[in-house]
Amino acid sequence: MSKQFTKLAYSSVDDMIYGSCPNPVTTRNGLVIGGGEIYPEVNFTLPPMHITKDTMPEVLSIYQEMIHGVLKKVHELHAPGLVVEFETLPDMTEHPEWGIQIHKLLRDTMSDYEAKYGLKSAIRMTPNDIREMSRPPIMRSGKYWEAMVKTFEGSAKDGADFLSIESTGGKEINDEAIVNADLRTSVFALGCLAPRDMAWLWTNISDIARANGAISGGDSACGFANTAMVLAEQGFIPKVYAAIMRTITTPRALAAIENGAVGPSKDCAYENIYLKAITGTPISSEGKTAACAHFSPIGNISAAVADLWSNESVQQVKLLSGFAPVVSTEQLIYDCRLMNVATRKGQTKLMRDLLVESDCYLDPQAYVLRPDVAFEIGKEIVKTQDPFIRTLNTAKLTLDIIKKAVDKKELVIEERELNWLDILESQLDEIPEDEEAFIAEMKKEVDSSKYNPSEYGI
Amino acid sequence: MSKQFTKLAYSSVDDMIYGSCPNPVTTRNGLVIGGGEIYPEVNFTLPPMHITKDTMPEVLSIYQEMIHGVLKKVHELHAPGLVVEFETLPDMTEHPEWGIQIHKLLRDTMSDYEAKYGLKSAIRMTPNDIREMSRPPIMRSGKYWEAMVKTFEGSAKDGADFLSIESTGGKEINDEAIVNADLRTSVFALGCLAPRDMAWLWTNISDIARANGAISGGDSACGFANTAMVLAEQGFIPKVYAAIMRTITTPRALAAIENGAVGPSKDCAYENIYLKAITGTPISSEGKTAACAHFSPIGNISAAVADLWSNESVQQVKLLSGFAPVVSTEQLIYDCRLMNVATRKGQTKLMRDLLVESDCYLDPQAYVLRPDVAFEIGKEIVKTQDPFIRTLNTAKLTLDIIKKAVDKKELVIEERELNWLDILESQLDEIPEDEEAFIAEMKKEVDSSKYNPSEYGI
Amino acid sequence: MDFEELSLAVQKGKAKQVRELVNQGVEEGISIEKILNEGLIDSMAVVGENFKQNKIYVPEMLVAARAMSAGLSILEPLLTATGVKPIGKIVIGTVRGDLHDIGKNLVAMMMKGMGATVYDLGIDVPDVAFVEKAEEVGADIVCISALLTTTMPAIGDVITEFEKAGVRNKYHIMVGGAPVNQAFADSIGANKYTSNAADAAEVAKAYLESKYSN
Amino acid sequence: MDFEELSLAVQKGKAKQVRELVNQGVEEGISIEKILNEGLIDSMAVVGENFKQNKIYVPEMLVAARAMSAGLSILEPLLTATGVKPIGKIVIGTVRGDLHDIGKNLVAMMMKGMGATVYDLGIDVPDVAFVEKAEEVGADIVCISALLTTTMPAIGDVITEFEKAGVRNKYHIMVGGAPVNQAFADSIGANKYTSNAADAAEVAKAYLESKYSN
Ligand code: B12
Ligand code: B12
Ligand code: SF4
Ligand code: SF4
Ligand SMILES: [Zn+2]
Ligand SMILES: [Zn+2]
Ligand SMILES: [Zn+2]
Repeated sequence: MSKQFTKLAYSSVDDMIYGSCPNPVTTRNGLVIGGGEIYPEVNFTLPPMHITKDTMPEVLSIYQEMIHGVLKKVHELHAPGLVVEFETLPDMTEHPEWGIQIHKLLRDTMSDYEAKYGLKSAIRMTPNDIREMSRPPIMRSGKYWEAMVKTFEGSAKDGADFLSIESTGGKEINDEAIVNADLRTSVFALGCLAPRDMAWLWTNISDIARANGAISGGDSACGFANTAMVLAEQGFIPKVYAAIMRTITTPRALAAIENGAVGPSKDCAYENIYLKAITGTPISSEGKTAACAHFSPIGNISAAVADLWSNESVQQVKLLSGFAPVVSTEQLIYDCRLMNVATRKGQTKLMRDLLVESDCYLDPQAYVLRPDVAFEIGKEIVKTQDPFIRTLNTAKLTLDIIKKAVDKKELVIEERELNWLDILESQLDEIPEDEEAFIAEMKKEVDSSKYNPSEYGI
Repeated sequence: MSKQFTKLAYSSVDDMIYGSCPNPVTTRNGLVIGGGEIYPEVNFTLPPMHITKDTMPEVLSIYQEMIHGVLKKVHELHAPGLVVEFETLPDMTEHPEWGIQIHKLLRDTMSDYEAKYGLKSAIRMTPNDIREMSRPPIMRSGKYWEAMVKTFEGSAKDGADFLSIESTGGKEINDEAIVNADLRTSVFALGCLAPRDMAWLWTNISDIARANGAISGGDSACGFANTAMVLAEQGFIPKVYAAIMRTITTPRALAAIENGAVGPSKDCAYENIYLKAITGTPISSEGKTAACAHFSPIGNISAAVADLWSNESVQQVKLLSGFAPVVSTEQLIYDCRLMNVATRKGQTKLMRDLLVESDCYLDPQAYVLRPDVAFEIGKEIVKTQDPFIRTLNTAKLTLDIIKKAVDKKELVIEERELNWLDILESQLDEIPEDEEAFIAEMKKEVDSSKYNPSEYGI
Repeated sequence: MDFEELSLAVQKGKAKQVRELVNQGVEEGISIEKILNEGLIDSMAVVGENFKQNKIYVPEMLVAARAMSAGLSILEPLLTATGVKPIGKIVIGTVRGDLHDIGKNLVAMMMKGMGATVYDLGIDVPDVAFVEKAEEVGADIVCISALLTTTMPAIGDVITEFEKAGVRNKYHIMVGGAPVNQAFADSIGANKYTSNAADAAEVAKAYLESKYSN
Repeated sequence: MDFEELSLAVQKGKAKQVRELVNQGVEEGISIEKILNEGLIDSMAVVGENFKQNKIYVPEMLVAARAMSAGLSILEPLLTATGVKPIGKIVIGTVRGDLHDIGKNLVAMMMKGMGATVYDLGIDVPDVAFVEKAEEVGADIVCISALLTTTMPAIGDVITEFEKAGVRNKYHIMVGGAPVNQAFADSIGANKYTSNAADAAEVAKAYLESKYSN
């Protein structure tokens, strides 16, 4: 562990705003993330198609079309900066040469636009975590991990600015927990397994970044907390469970920063707000303008302290005006413009608070993203360095915060949610405060064909 | 002419804000447009398909799917109100029974949701103007006009709240003018032909509304000014020409309000800002969140004084999260939430000004939408009641405003635009200040196979 | 045995009580079919309805499903013995290259809830494995799920495997998953598409009923 | 005659001057083909290039096109007399039910600019009219435009008309308009799709050149 966090990065919650942070990150070409302005982060993906050797020329031509469309729009609308995220699809990571080739195409085109029009942009390279293609997942070796390393290295050599991933350590047992709203298993996955994997993983990614001139970006617990959010949105599981899932991904997320990542953290990681409060790194976020990728109850509040503002992902399909990635780009640019103008007029804090007020009373998942709540949770987390205790205490505190808000009638939740406040509380009460004891219990409870404890060193 | 406007509806530009206006409009079920809050206006259309007798069941089921998706989202996100626009496609107006049937499906479903969840919504019925299907168009009689009347009447009887149209009088000669950036012909189309058609048309629509309990909504010069904007966006014609096209549609637009319309005026009519300044009626608008339908340089400023906020139109196609109309709905709701929260915090004026500042210095088409510019233009317009003189003077004033802004370096325009400031000025200088003389000149100049002067009473 | 009690026990997910009540019913000589249909399946239908009406969540439904299974495990040997057929056999899986299974699992669960025997092939299933399993168990319905736009085309490939094997018409093929829509389903010649698990179960039930009604 | 002067006159849209220079060239005995290709068409190509590079707007291009036409009208009778063929014949129109023509007109204009003879059927064109005109004039290329998602399928219907008439393979069919994309173009069996008028003209030129190169 290279860093430890024992206190928050801010002394006052008023200072935590969008577009700037205590530890901004600067790319090779001088784009500063978290240095005062919020920039769009655009992500795009293929329309329905197979990816094979034979279709690779078509794949490349679609990516070419997409990046040109996006950069042209950015230029036309005079946006001051841009981050493009390239998140690979599984086939592209399994065949590292494909992912690397697509990354190079994007990176080079971006450089061309910079040379021609002075358009400053940076690329985030996000190979997907294919370690789970083995079942149970093999986390620290094997062909999948090797392919991932190749992808990271190859793209970093070609000039990738930020290396990122949405890593999945612990997810193999959390998937089933989610549909059962089984907080006990989620605490095991997020408090015991995930931080161990993250520490190992981010030490490796940071080494690769250092060796190749790239920046060690950040992770996202999307496969945990966003999956829960999507299921809650469809009415499948309680929102209060999804809200707790959000906050308890933070100790896991911290492991990246503790082991070399410096940001910007990933867009879909709404736990970023706690991360920013604790570490002061720049973060990416997404909300209403990512509705093309997933609906959410946090469309505005998610922008409140963001340093990059993303659309998450959209396919190359034609809308009435043009292709969807260009549509997203235009929308993100205007969102950022409004926020940056507020900053120029000295109104960042006010704009932040309006974004917060917009959503925070309507859904527990929004409520826990309030900056003051983030501070409260952050303070709890930095009290100890033990990820498991951090996770457990965060869960308890979050439940408490939600209950109080409901009692105060500040937060309205559905009838059928109320019941779950008690169910979740008793789930938490049954977890011992000693990690070793808990691990021992869970090793007995969890289906051992689903995961491999030794891959986590437990 | 039932009304005359000789002064602005506001004494101070500070009072002209979004979400409220001097003359709000209330629907049967008590939804107030312009009464303090801004609401989303959602519009959606078919994916690629033929509309025939045989496909009508499929058409209906797609509309059903769309309206359910939209209303479900509105309910989930606790939006306080909603307007749905149903803009017919040509086949549906040619066969009024189809348009009426679809409208009824939408209207009834909306009523169901109101009964079930208390979700207050209103529908805007916008038959498209098919009079131009005859070439040259027959404006005041014939089968096309009769089909339009049937559509208006039939849907009003079924409970349509607002009747609207994007009427096309004068467009038949303006289409060619646009690609030639021929301001002289545009002044003829918008100053001489269009207002005559509008006066006649809106007298008729307002009569139908009155007779059937509907509200006479408003028009849009979309076929003129938005066509110009889209062509300018593609780099085909100068933006300064498109900016002037915008302002000079106002006298035409006024003809609707002078002859019975009370608002809300149509979303894509960016001239609405001048209309609101002059008449105090509520208006709809669209910007960044309508990027799915057309790109624009006015993504935020267009919201500055809007009473409804629209997505213009989007097809029923699947994005990663769900169907595109639902995506639009979510985005609009969050946009409106933010603006309404600002209002609740007493910050409407500040938010308005941030929206304005966001865009106004980057494009002449945005610059002319500044509220202070709207006031200046509005004041010029109300000096006379003659639509032609209004149009000509507005053109001159707009050119002047843009030139001054460029001189002050407040507004940056492309190199190749500069030249056009002079070309357009000399075009205007050659227009006589006497309508009769001008009409006589233009009757000689304009290809008489393109339009029918007698349909305009000239 | 009190059918209402049994229904409540299923709904509340009380597996132990369900087991007891089913045993009691069998001993009392109530027909196996009646216990199955009016006892277990109808109770689960109530649960499904409550879920559709947003009264409960999936976890509650899963608990109920487990309770129902507990009862079913008592009936199954007896059903075979008395020659009563299950309402139908369903093979389900997520296509090759795709690891998403939450949606597929819900579909499987709902199908079990309506009384079908479900063979779940899991995720990342090779095209031909669908054919092999369907042939092996003599399935009625094959359900194919895909969540990625890049794996969606594999649904078509699975159907092609059925054609190649000359057994396409033996099976009712249902397809689904977030990126799938009716147009795509039509284009690959699937029999049915539904956008959610509840509808999927309903549609499957209707199909099985009409198939076995004569 | 000075070719550079002619080029500038075309570029600046000076129709009168273009006419004078072309006449002068003809009198001086410069070959008709050379005046056409190196004089008019190449000048228009410069205009097209300036447009592509965002140096000028469509109105400037239209003025140039009109100037070029003025010159062309002098050459045309001579071309026919000397047996020089125009570079190709193109039929263009907007499909039935669709009144959008701005994009189609630009395509037509650019095609004229590269020296083709263009037959513009206008808007709201019945399916069969495309076939009739193409057959009548012996076209090389047929260009079909549609701007509405509801009229886009009519492009396919037009192609079907060509098939029905048994003349599909005689023509290179190009399609376009905002809702059209490559996938749709492929699905209806069009020969080419391009997303804008400049590319359309380039692609058409390349096709005609390869067609007549032997
Ligand atoms: C959860 C999730 C994951 C989890 C999956 C966990 C699991 N065990 O399933 C994890 C984290 C592993 C994951 C990984 C990836 N994912 Co994912 N994931 C999601 C997410 C957030 C939710 C999916 C879900 O479970 N929904 C809830 C269920 C209940 O809904 P459902 O699956 O649609 O099922 C319902 C219906 O469709 C229907 N149904 C389903 N199957 C069937 C079958 C039949 C026969 C019928 C009739 C009906 C039916 O009934 C169900 C219940 O009503 C979606 C986002 C979204 N908004 O959907 C992205 C999403 C599907 N994932 C996406 C991506 C890109 C990925 C990754 C490639 C990411 C990456 N770069 O690494 C990997 C791919 C791994 C792989 N090889 O498959 C993208 C797909 C984009 C694209 N181009 O297609 C999505 C859309 C996210 C996004 N917005 O970008 N993902
Ligand atoms: C201008 C316009 C109009 C004008 C048309 C004027 C005219 N004379 O053409 C008017 C006002 C009449 C009009 C009417 C309608 N319109 Co209209 N219109 C537009 C608008 C704003 C711009 C179109 C345009 O001219 N673009 C500029 C040109 C240069 O681009 P282009 O046409 O795409 O052409 C380029 C390429 O596509 C290509 N190309 C074009 N054709 C071809 C052919 C070939 C062979 C090739 C290779 C290339 C090619 O080259 C061109 C140049 O680069 C679009 C919005 C938009 N963003 O596109 C809506 C739009 C097309 N219209 C729309 C609608 C709905 C209508 C109406 C139905 C509205 C109504 N409800 O009444 C009516 C329909 C009337 C009818 N029956 O056709 C919708 C279509 C939605 C849908 N479901 O399909 C759009 C997308 C607007 C929107 N966002 O909702 N419209
Ligand atoms: S759930 Fe969303 S963010 Fe997470 S891995 Fe899947 S697509 Fe990526
Ligand atoms: S140009 Fe836009 S707003 Fe105008 S008629 Fe066409 S679609 Fe409607
Ligand atoms: Zn993500
Ligand atoms: Zn993302
Ligand atoms: Zn509109």
